[in-house]
Amino acid sequence: MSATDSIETGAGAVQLSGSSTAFSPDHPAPVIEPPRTRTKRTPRASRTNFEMYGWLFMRLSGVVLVVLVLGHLLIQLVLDGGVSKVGFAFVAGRWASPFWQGWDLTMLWLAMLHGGNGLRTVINDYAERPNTRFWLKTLLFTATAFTIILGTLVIFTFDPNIR
Amino acid sequence: MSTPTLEKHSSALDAAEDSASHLITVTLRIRRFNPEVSDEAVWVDYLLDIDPKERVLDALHKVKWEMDGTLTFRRSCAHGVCGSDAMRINGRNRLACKTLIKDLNPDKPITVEPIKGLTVLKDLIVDMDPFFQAYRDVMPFLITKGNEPTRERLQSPEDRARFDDTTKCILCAACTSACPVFWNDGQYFGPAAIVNAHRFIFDSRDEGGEQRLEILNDKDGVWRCRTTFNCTDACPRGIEVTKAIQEVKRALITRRF
Amino acid sequence: MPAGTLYRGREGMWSWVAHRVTGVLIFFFLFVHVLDTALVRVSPEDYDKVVATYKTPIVSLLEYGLVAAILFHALNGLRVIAVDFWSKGPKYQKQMLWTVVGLWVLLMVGAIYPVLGHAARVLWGN
Amino acid sequence: MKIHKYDTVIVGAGGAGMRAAIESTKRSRTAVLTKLYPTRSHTGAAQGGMAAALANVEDDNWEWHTFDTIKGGDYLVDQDAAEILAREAIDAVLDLEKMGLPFNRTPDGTIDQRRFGGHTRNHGEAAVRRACYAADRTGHMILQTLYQNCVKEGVEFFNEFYVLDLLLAEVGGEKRTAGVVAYELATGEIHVFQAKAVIFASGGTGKFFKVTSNAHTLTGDGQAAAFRRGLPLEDMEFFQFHPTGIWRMGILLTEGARGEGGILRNKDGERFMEKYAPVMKDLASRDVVSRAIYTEIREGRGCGPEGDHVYLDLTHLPPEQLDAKLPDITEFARTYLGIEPYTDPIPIQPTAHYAMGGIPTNVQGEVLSDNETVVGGLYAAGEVACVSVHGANRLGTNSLLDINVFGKRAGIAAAEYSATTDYVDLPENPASLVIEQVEGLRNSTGGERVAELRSALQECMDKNVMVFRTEQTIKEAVEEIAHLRERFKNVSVQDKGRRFNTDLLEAIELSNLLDLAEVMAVSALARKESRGGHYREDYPNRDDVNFMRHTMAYREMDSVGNETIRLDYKPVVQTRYQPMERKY
Ligand SMILES: Cc1cc2nc3c(=O)[nH]c(=O)nc-3n(C[C@H](O)[C@H](O)[C@H](O)COP(=O)(O)OP(=O)(O)OC[C@H]3O[C@@H](n4cnc5c(N)ncnc54)[C@H](O)[C@@H]3O)c2cc1C
Ligand code: HEM
Ligand code: SF4
Ligand code: F3S
Ligand code: FES
Repeated sequence: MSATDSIETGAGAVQLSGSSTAFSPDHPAPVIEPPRTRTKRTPRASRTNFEMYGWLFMRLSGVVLVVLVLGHLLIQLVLDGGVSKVGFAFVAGRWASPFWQGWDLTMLWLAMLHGGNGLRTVINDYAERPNTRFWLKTLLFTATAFTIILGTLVIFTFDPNIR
Repeated sequence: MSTPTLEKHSSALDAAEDSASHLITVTLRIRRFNPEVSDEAVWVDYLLDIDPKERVLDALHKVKWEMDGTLTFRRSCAHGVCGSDAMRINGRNRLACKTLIKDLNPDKPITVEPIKGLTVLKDLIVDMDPFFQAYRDVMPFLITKGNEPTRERLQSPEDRARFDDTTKCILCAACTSACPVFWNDGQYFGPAAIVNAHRFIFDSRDEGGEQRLEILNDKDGVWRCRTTFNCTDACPRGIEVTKAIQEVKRALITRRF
Repeated sequence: MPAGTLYRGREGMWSWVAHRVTGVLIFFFLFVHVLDTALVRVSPEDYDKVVATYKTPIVSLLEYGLVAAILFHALNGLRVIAVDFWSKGPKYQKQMLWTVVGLWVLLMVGAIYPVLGHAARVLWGN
Repeated sequence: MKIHKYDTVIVGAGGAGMRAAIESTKRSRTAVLTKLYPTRSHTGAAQGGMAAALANVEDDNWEWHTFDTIKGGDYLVDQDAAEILAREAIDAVLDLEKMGLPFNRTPDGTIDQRRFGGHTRNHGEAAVRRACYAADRTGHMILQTLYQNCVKEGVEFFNEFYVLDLLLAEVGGEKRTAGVVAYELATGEIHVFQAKAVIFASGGTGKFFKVTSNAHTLTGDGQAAAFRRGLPLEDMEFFQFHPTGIWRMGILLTEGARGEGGILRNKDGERFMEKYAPVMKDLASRDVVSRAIYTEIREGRGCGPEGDHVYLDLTHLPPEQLDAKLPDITEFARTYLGIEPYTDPIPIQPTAHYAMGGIPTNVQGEVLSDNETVVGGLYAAGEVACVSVHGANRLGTNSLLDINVFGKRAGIAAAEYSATTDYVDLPENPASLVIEQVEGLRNSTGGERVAELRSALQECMDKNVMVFRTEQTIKEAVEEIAHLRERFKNVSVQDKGRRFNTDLLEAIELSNLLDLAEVMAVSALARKESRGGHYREDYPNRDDVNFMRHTMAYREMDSVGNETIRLDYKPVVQTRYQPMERKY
């Protein structure tokens, strides 16, 4: 909060002209601008359903993730011994089954795509300049793609006999 | 017909008819900005005596008329139907003419500042052009095909009721400027434009729904809404804004409206 | 933009803020989590070493926080979906939010023992 | 200073201005100047309805509507104009419906209609359902629908431009319009709009009263500008006081509330209107009801500790009906009085509502410079104008009708006029008067404050020229106004800036109000009879022999250079209906 001036009841006229600052009717200060404004020149986006599918995907993946993620947490943290049981052997035991492979793979993909798309929204909301937007999104895309690919490889190429 | 109510006066009526004025002292803390004087916005406190049954607009008038004529704000009707005086009072968007002093906490300073997300031009006045531009962009007018009927187009009371809520909009911008998405990205159409598109999309007489939906399918359209309900909370006309937005989203998915 | 006051949103706005913050948190956790799990491809020893650090009390506390974030995000996500697809959703959004918060508190209390129990045992013995 | 050139310039973007703009934009290059964003205009505050003899729900025809209008106006109505109003009403409503206006509907899907004060079947037999409505937001819907169609037609608006002067020129002995001068609020810049045709649609003057349903911005700028340029103002003594304003605030509670069955009661719970209007009761015309209320109050039957108001009782109506038909006004009662209209009666008092008088026009909307001469290219429509369809008292729902019928007529006539004529040369220094006024105020160092003078004026008007008037009260008003005008010379403003200087504009608005209040008082003083909204206790009867004529007030300079008001009179146009005693 900036300085607070105080004027009491009946403090009389406050003449704002002839102030000591460099501003005057002929040299007004710049008005306070919002980050970006919509003008007649604002380009129209191309008409695709991308945003709609993205939005739908967030809800569908969300519902599936509830089962996958909460199930995952339950197993990892609560059932037989909680986190203390986790170790290489535990992982090896789980990924021996294609069911758990499939579970984790789906979870990985859905969560990353869901989270990645969610972060895209966040970037759209807060990154003000188109440039910043672009670079942040590129970064996000790379990180997401990298994580998904890495995770997928790990699940499929996992070798319980690596030792 | 007899009126049982007139005998037993309710306490609310007694209070309403109490003509004695009970002045209390309140501090109005107003965010002032005048680019002719300074490039910085400052908070200024005004101490005034006022009847708590009066509106914040009356308090602003008291300041302007009795203390500081340079205070600048928009207003016209003074009873919540013209949409001129949306501003942020104690941190929330409201119409100054529909907010009574007694409904705020008069012990603490009442803060008054311009609505967010639109350029502040002076004191409480913001640039409304981007707001109206978004409104115009959704084609807010009846679109029909074929010959005009000689008399009125028929519409059943049920069909009329379908879009009643969104016809109440007074374009005050309280909703749009309460929307966190809009604060950060003025490109977003904002709830008010969607409300006005809804008003026509769900009007049984209108045939431009597809086009309007297409416009709102845009990357700056309805999908940016994050259901924060600030718009619904802010709307002085009690429009269920978020509900209207959700109805437009569903209409886009199902293409049924 | 010059300082103004914080917008005093109500339940809807603050639940969204929480949803967004938790979503972003979970995303970054997931990123790290995939990286550490990838260690199983590199060497079991390293993997076990990293996982062992997960078993320290401090990380358990963080884990509890993570569970809190995921649970809130998941429950509130379901609320958002209800607002989106149920025609009465917008009307009952506040009630649904308080239900979400209630459920969340219950579940978090329930999660104290399973998640923090291990840490407690490490710290104070059985 | 900037100069713009348009075929047609419309001043005001309320119902009348935008209805005109829709027609005129199709036919000529048109600019609409408005001191408010169009959707902020006070047409949006209108609640009850818009009259048209559609006969959707009951037998009705436009001739009965004509009769009601003439009788409602206490026979001071120009009957040719009233016929046009009632006849074109039907199309005006249908036009709006086709533009998209969401009227309430009957079960068959046609436009629903309801009762309203003074509208009757078969020349006064019983109340008729003639008002087309959209809940209690009819004006809001009209304003929005017209704005929507302006968007559709691509009407060019200049928002927050205050028109402060009208430019006239003499061409070959004929008075013609050269344009208008406007002040841009955002920058303080002066703009001259050269135009072949100008339509004034700048609304009413209610702000010279304290208790009023009118917006802060209804300050009669249009009337004042025309008057200053030597054009007459017609019937300014006739002002309507609406019976049901929220006590002390003046916020309107529509007559539709009584149309739906609401009842006025005094402190004994008595339905007092039965005494004053045995047939129409609470739905008698507004002047009658307002006087009845004040009579009750004066005779000690008012409600509340001070006995200074009466009740509008809706408690016997089912809550569903209130929610469906009167949602806004019930909310006003909750918001501003904190009472629940389902269970409590609402404290009300008459509120200054509508200016029957204004800039005289003929039925094409052409402005007159005397009893018959037309000013080339100058038009007026809506509350600013006096066609005269409202005579001495406007019927409820006839104004929304007026702005649509005569707005449309003026729009077409002006555009056609500008298509067939050339520009008139601008006078030298076209903006000199405005610059003088603006700079004078900006540089004044006098000690008088606008707000103080304005409240003094409002107090004086409420006290002296409201529902009841006498020679003595009006004289007091005339003196007080003259005194205030003198004090106004010493007025100064605190805000000396250019940007959004509303302080300065409030001063200009006050000067307009002072001018118009004076015209009103002087006109009222001379009318020694009672008719419609003008009630003289010292002359309680209508006097058709001496006063069946319109007042025409002119601003003139006397021999020593002082401004004076000269009164003249104009005959009333009578076609079919002979004046009768007015009973409800
Ligand atoms: C509360 C209320 C309820 C009413 N209810 C009804 C009803 O139910 N039925 C009915 O028939 N009538 C009703 N009336 C009357 C009717 O609404 C008005 O008479 C009518 O709307 C006036 O319309 P208008 O277009 O002439 O003026 P307005 O709508 O007042 O518009 C005036 C326009 O002129 C502009 N303007 C003014 N001065 C200047 C200037 N100097 N420079 C540039 N622009 C200027 C303003 O910006 C505005 O756009 C009601 C009136 C009120 C106050
Ligand atoms: C557990 C089940 C989950 C459900 C039910 C769920 C649901 C949702 C929903 C419905 C949204 C959209 C919100 C909106 O449009 O306003 C969303 C957004 C988001 N989610 Fe999830 N989600 C879940 C898990 C996850 C996970 C695991 C992550 C991280 C990888 C995540 C990260 C995000 C992010 C970053 C957003 C964007 C937030 C925003 O835009 O405000 N979510 N979630
Ligand atoms: S929807 Fe409500 S808040 Fe938004 S502009 Fe319309 S009236 Fe104002
Ligand atoms: S405030 Fe904004 S995010 Fe949606 S619910 Fe309203 S538009
Ligand atoms: S002044 Fe009209 S809405 Fe507040």
